[in-house]
Amino acid sequence: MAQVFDRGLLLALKLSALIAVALVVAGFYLWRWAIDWPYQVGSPPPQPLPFSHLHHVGEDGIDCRYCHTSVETSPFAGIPSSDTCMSCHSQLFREVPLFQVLHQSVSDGTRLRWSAVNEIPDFVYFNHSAHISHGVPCTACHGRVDEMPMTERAASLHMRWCLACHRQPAQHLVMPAQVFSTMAQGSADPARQRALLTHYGLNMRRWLTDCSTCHR
Amino acid sequence: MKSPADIASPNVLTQMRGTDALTAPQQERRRVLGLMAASAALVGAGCSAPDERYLVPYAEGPEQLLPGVPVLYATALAERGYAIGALVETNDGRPTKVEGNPRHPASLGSTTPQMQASVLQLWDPARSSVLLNRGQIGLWPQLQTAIESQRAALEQSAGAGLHILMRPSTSPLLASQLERIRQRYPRLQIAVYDPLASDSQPAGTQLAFGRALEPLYHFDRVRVVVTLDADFLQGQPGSVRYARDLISRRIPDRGADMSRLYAVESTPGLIGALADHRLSARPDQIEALAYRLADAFAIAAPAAPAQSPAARWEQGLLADLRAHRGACLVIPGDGMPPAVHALACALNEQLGTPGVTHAYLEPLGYQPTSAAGSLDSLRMLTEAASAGAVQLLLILDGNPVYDAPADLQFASALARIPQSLHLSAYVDETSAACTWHIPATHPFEQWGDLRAYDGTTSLIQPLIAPLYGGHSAHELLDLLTPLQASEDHAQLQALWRSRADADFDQRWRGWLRAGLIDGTAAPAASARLQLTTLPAPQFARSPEAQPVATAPAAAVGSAPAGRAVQLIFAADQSVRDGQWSNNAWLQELPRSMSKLTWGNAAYVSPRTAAALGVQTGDEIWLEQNEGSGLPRQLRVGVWVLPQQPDGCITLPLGYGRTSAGPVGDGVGFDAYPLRLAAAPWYGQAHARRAGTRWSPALTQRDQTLHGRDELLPLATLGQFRREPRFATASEDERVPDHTLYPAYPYPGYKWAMTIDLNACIGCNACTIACQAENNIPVVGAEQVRLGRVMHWIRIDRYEDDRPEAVDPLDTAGSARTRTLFQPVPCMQCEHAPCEEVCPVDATVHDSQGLNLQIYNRCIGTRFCSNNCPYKVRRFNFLQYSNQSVEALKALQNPDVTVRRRGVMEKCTYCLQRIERARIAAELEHRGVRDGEIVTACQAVCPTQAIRFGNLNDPQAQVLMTKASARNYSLLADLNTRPRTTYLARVLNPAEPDRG
Amino acid sequence: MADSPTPVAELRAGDIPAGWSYRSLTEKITYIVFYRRSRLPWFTGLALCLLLSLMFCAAVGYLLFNGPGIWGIAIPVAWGYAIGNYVWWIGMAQGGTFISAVLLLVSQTWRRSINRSAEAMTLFAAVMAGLFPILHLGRPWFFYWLAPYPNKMELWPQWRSPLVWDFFAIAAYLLVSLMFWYAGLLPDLASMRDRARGRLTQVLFALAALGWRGEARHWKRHQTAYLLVAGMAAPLVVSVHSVVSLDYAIGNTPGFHSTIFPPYFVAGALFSGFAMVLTLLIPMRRFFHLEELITPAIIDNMAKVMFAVNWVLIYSYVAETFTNFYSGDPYERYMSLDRLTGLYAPVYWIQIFCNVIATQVLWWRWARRNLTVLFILSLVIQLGMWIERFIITVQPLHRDFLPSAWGAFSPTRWDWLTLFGSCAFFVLLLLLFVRLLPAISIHDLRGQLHEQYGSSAGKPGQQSGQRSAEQPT
Amino acid sequence: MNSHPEPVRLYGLLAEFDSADALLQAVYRAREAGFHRLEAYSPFSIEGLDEALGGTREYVPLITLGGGVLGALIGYFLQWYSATINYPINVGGRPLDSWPAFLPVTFEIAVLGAAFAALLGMLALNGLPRLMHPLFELEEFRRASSDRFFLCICSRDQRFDPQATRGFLDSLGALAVLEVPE
Repeated sequence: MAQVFDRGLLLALKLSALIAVALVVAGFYLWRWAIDWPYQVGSPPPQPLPFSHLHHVGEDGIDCRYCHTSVETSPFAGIPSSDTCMSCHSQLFREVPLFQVLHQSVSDGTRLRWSAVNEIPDFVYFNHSAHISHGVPCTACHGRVDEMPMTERAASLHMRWCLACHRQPAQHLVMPAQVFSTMAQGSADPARQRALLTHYGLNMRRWLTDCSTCHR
Repeated sequence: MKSPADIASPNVLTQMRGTDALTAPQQERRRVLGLMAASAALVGAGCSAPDERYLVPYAEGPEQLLPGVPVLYATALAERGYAIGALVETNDGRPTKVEGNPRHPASLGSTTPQMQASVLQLWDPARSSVLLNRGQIGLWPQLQTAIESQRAALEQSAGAGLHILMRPSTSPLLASQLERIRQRYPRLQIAVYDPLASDSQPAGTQLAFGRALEPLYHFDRVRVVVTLDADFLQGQPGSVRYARDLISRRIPDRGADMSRLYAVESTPGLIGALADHRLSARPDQIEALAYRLADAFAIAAPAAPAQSPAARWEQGLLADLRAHRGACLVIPGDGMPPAVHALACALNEQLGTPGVTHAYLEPLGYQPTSAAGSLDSLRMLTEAASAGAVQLLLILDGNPVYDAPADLQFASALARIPQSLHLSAYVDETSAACTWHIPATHPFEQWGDLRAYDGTTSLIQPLIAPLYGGHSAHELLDLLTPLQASEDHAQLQALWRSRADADFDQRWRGWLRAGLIDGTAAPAASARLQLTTLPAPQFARSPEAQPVATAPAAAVGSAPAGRAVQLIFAADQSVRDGQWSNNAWLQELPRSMSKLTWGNAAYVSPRTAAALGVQTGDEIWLEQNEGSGLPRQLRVGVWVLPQQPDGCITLPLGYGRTSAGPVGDGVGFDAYPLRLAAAPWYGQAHARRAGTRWSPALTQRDQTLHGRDELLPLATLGQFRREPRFATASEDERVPDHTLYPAYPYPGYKWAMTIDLNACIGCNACTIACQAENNIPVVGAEQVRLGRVMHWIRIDRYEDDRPEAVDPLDTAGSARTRTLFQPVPCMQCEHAPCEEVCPVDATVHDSQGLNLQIYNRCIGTRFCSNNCPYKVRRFNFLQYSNQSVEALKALQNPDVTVRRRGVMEKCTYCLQRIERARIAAELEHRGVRDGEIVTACQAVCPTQAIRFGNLNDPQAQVLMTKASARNYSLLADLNTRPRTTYLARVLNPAEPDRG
Repeated sequence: MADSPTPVAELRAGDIPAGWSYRSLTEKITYIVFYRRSRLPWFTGLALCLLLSLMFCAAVGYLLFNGPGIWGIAIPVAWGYAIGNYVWWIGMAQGGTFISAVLLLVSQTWRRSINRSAEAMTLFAAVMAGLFPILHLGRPWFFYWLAPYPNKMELWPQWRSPLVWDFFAIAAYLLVSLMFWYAGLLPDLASMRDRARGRLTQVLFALAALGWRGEARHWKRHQTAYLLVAGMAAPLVVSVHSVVSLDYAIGNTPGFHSTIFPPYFVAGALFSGFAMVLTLLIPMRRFFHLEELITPAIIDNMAKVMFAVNWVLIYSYVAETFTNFYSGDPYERYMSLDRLTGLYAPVYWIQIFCNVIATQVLWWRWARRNLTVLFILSLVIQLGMWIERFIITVQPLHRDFLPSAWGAFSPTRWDWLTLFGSCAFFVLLLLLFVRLLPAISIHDLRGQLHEQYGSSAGKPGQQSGQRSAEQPT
Repeated sequence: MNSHPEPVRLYGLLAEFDSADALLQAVYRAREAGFHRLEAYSPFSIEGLDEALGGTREYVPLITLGGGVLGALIGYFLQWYSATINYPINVGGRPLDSWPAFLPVTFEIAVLGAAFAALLGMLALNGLPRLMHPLFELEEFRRASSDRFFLCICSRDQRFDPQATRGFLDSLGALAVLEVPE
């Protein structure tokens, strides 16, 4: 008989073992990637109109609330209706063919279908007004939209990400005046952080990590 | 994904003009409607991989709308043609929930189960959506031309052959329209028919006062109430308010003397369960009792049969009435003959205080051509039709082919009418028999007005454009008299502008906002009692006078030959006369007295059942050959009910529909074929065992306490005065103070609830309100049979016979057990046993002390349900929530996650309402105030049995109720520390010795 | 055997009749795997099990597609067959480990010829047991949420839940049993390797044997490790079913909430486990002519142990019922009364017959040695124990605190299909096992032979010839 | 017997016996003769054989203990950390650190760790898996797993000398003496 195995066979065995391990690891990451779709950070989805926050916010300096009117008063920031756009574009860039969609929408009432950039599952109840009123700046979640030619997601929006802030809100908070500023930045100074927490009444914040805060 | 708001919102815009929301912000700012809220509710918990979504904003933004912020609109819904004020919650233009209108006298913030279910009716995909002409799809213009072509001829004949058949209505607009039409067609005949209407009531007042009047009661000013087969707690235009008033005098903690309630019933109902003294009697016995009462108080009436089956009971009653002259009321039932109603009027003039305890109003509803009453008007119509004298018939809502008395042969008469138009929300039995069917609008889709039981007028405003292209009665009538302004809105404004004085437009907005037109309550009619000769008792002569039980018992067991029984027809608690048959919420709402869903049953007393040789689950044949020649047969399922009088079989109406829709078709049996015009409420038949069986779909199988009295402590008023803490008397029923666990602090909010068992009348409103608010799915009869009903708050019913429970005056014995109700939602235990055993933290506590259920974390081990001593958790054993029908998705409350298959769910104290109020308060940098959060069950409860609030708020009402001596926790000795507690039931029977 | 000095029937438990040699033992046992031509019964059995197993898979597929609503469960009886089956299987699994581990620790040499198959049975039963808790979930695809792992939700298992304990208990038990089994198998795999003919089988066995050579120091360490793992497995036998019992005992439902449950469950487990080993050994012994290795004395011993445990179980029955009445708790009392007289009483009395009445034949030696009697009895016990688990799970739930919530449970065809399907799958695995691996520990028997006959044991020329009659020449 | 014309590097010489006692005797004799690099192969574990070979220090129990303790620590820490530090949640009013409830899992993980350590430790110390070994070259060695007992004197032993050692092994009454090529 001699040996059951020879060197070649052994090598083959070891190699196949290695490959198997590699496949498992690869598979795992593939799966992770798959369940994240379409929640990818930094990949702007195609839009009916090439709307640029970079231009409107960064260059023209239009305030968030001009279009997202209900952000302070309702759970939803609000997506501007076509006639909101027309308040400027009835005059500006009338003839640019790109705006055909918009004009048509206003004329015959066909609605624009924007791809949702920041989408959370239906069992998560996010409330814009609550965050705004507690000094969470737009930038904390949406990033520097004033630097985005095409709007893209700035944060993963995973529960872990939400929790990070709900557990330690201090370093993200800003004074009410700064909330809508594109430069808004939480302060690193502990004293100031404490002050902000007191100002927004977030000193006792066990409830921030209650399940009921986001799930109903 | 097509969003439901695509269906709804554009219409909202067109309709919203000119309307005002009760909560609409005053400043006019351009608002935008995002659809996230709409889509949010659609895909439920446990959705795996997220899919691409779109945000579809309006092309033209609507006014006054905040995305995701529900708006309440004030309107009114009809109960037997009378208004009950409602506030309808719309989310992004989709009506999703009905609340009562606190300012409306008939509502005071509460509603009936039917009003809750009306939202489902609105979205019901089975609603008729096309106009039919002889079964072919037709168009409105075609109909117009068809009528046009007739109009000339009609005007020539001054409207001879033109008939209108309608349900009772108190709408001033409709009345004015009809009058206008009558002027044009003087010979127009109008019939008003409602299968549940009582003709005895107007006839009775006719006898008593010389003209038809409508009684109005003030139960909050009454010490002794006597009902003669009258269950005024449900199904009446004033029921909701009456319940509130009655209960306001029955809370022992309050200083005022507790009122006492005597109920005489031929069919066990809510009033009997509530009564301190209850007597079950056959209709003829009740009638006789009425005569004896009249006798006792010297009212001219033919001598009644002297012998009384319950002499002691009657003496007790008489004694009480004498003792409280001036503060008593006698309420006659719809089915009682006119004489009894007249006697009641006479008695109330003596025992009550006119103007204080009760009043009479001129009739509020539209009066048919023949003042004789609704049944007569229908009879006249039928005769005219079968005589070929009817050319054109307009049926404005209603289903006479199905619900007209059998012996009228309405269907065959209808067939002889060349042109018949039927306006109805569904293509029902009548639609099929008419030449035209016109889809009707839902009350939420049209303008209109209605008057309440006390005459107060409410405006009805549309909350959404017709979903299924329906038309209103006003539109249809306009075909007969074309006007310039033929649009409802304009007509309504025209009418009320004429009646209002200066600055109409501002008042108009005020009325819409308030939901009623103030100062329209009807003045009390000046009625002088002119009681002349009364007819002799009507039933006394009926052969069934002698009870079945006394018949030879030989027949027991062996299939008995036809045995004479008395039939009692009653509206079904849920589907009423059948107009709610296709409403799944109502179908699955357990009937209070039997916990039966999805169908009706013949209620039979134990002795009669024994005599017939049947028991619950068996079927019997009912045979009838009175009235018209041909014998009618009906096979019905038996339900044995202890309180049912012997020899009487109660048949709930409204079932056995053949053309109700996918939900209602073929459910239960149709009792109308046995209902005769001569005796619409109490018929006769011969009953015999069928030998077949039926399987009831029950939500509660075992309805006895098995001696576990501690679940429902009970005391008479006397005992309560002697020992206020009777509910927590015995040591082991107190909450143990000792515990191994360190107490969790709840510094912020600390929500809690109390349920007053003295106030609960078991009307089921809370159950269905909860269903509407929390997107609770319907599971269907089969799943209910398996025990998988999903209601988050159920009303337990128990038959109890402990000494405190039974009526001390009733010696009859047969019906001495008392029916007890106990609403059971999640107890929100502080030491929740369910949480401890959940392996994945899917049910945990939050810092407000709420026992949460996190649907998207639940993996469905069902361990929590096993470990819940109250068994209030509900599990989605299959995919129950409807994910396919867009209309049903649009119905969902976007603030509540729709649960998928395999997930546990339960009451969360309406968490979504708590969070909404909390955030609203935080936006104003303040705390939530007491009363800002009202749970769905609390809001709907007619008697305010449910209180909810923050235990850390010294002002909270719930603190006061918790402080009551009657406060106790269910299964306290398990030391689960429930946040929901009960206030024990206290009865107020007359001490028998006091005679 | 006529020519053997002491007839097999009189042998001490664990002794091997004279005349066996190391070689003949090895050949006898490896023969079953390598040379023995599969007979019709085996094939028909395999086919039958395969068919039923396929139906099992179909039932599971239907379940995953529609949800647990296809079963008879509802509120209040939210646990039904799935959990009953689970407890039944995991209980069965106890027996094997008890035999091989505990008997090893107390140096009962008669375990040597039965421990291998007992352990295999344990493994397969544990696999079946592990299946049901997952299947019974409302959303089975999330079962891994019971395991602690870093995740995007930053959530962990709820460690206070007995179900989590269960999850770990079963996992640990399954793995430890597997290791224990493999450790014992290792030297025999070497024997297989060295006797394999086909290249493929040889390679496979060689791989499995890890190059075991039987060097003295290896043997030493192997024995130590084996003993230690046995030491680990022994407490597991007790802990696993105690934990299972806590799934009930932690709950507050009358009939669940009982402190006697852990010992009660362990007793039941061993009882059913031994019964299962008997159900397995008796046919195997006959079918593969192992009468001389699995001697009546061994069977007798097993029956005795089983009977002893049975009495612990009977005591538990009595104690439980007594405490329920003695407690004075009306709910407990009502539950017990309902068990004796209520809806499920007939089923309960069948259980009593199977687990209390029927087993009394074991008082008699003839019964303990009569294989037919034992075999039938073991089956009766399986039935009885399954019913016990059914009653424990369903009956208390259907009559708990609030009468308004009372309901009943009645199984659907899918309940039955999953039950029988799992049994078939279990037997399928066993059938494959006996044809693929040495069903008896060869090296242990060699050791036995050595202890019995010393140096004469291995000598050639002994009657080994006729002993290994079936070996091809 | 395989006798090669040209000398090959030997792993050692292998003596074949037919009983455990014979092997045991042979081992004693070889030790007396001063051989140290001895290997004895048997189809089952023989009492005292490894002592005869000079014995080895027992590490397996220590390793097992280590595995158990480690498992227990990890197990409890995992629960304590996740339940009290990482995400403290009020579950039914129970204390965050419900240590009694944490014991079962701790126990299970401890046992699991110990068992793993025992098995893997044993294999590691035995230098397994080793799929190729000079001994496997010999056809005769197959019987080492059935009914033959072998004593191998390795060529690494300083006293090893192909001729002398073979003579010595013959003198032990071996059934056969075989050369094990490297």
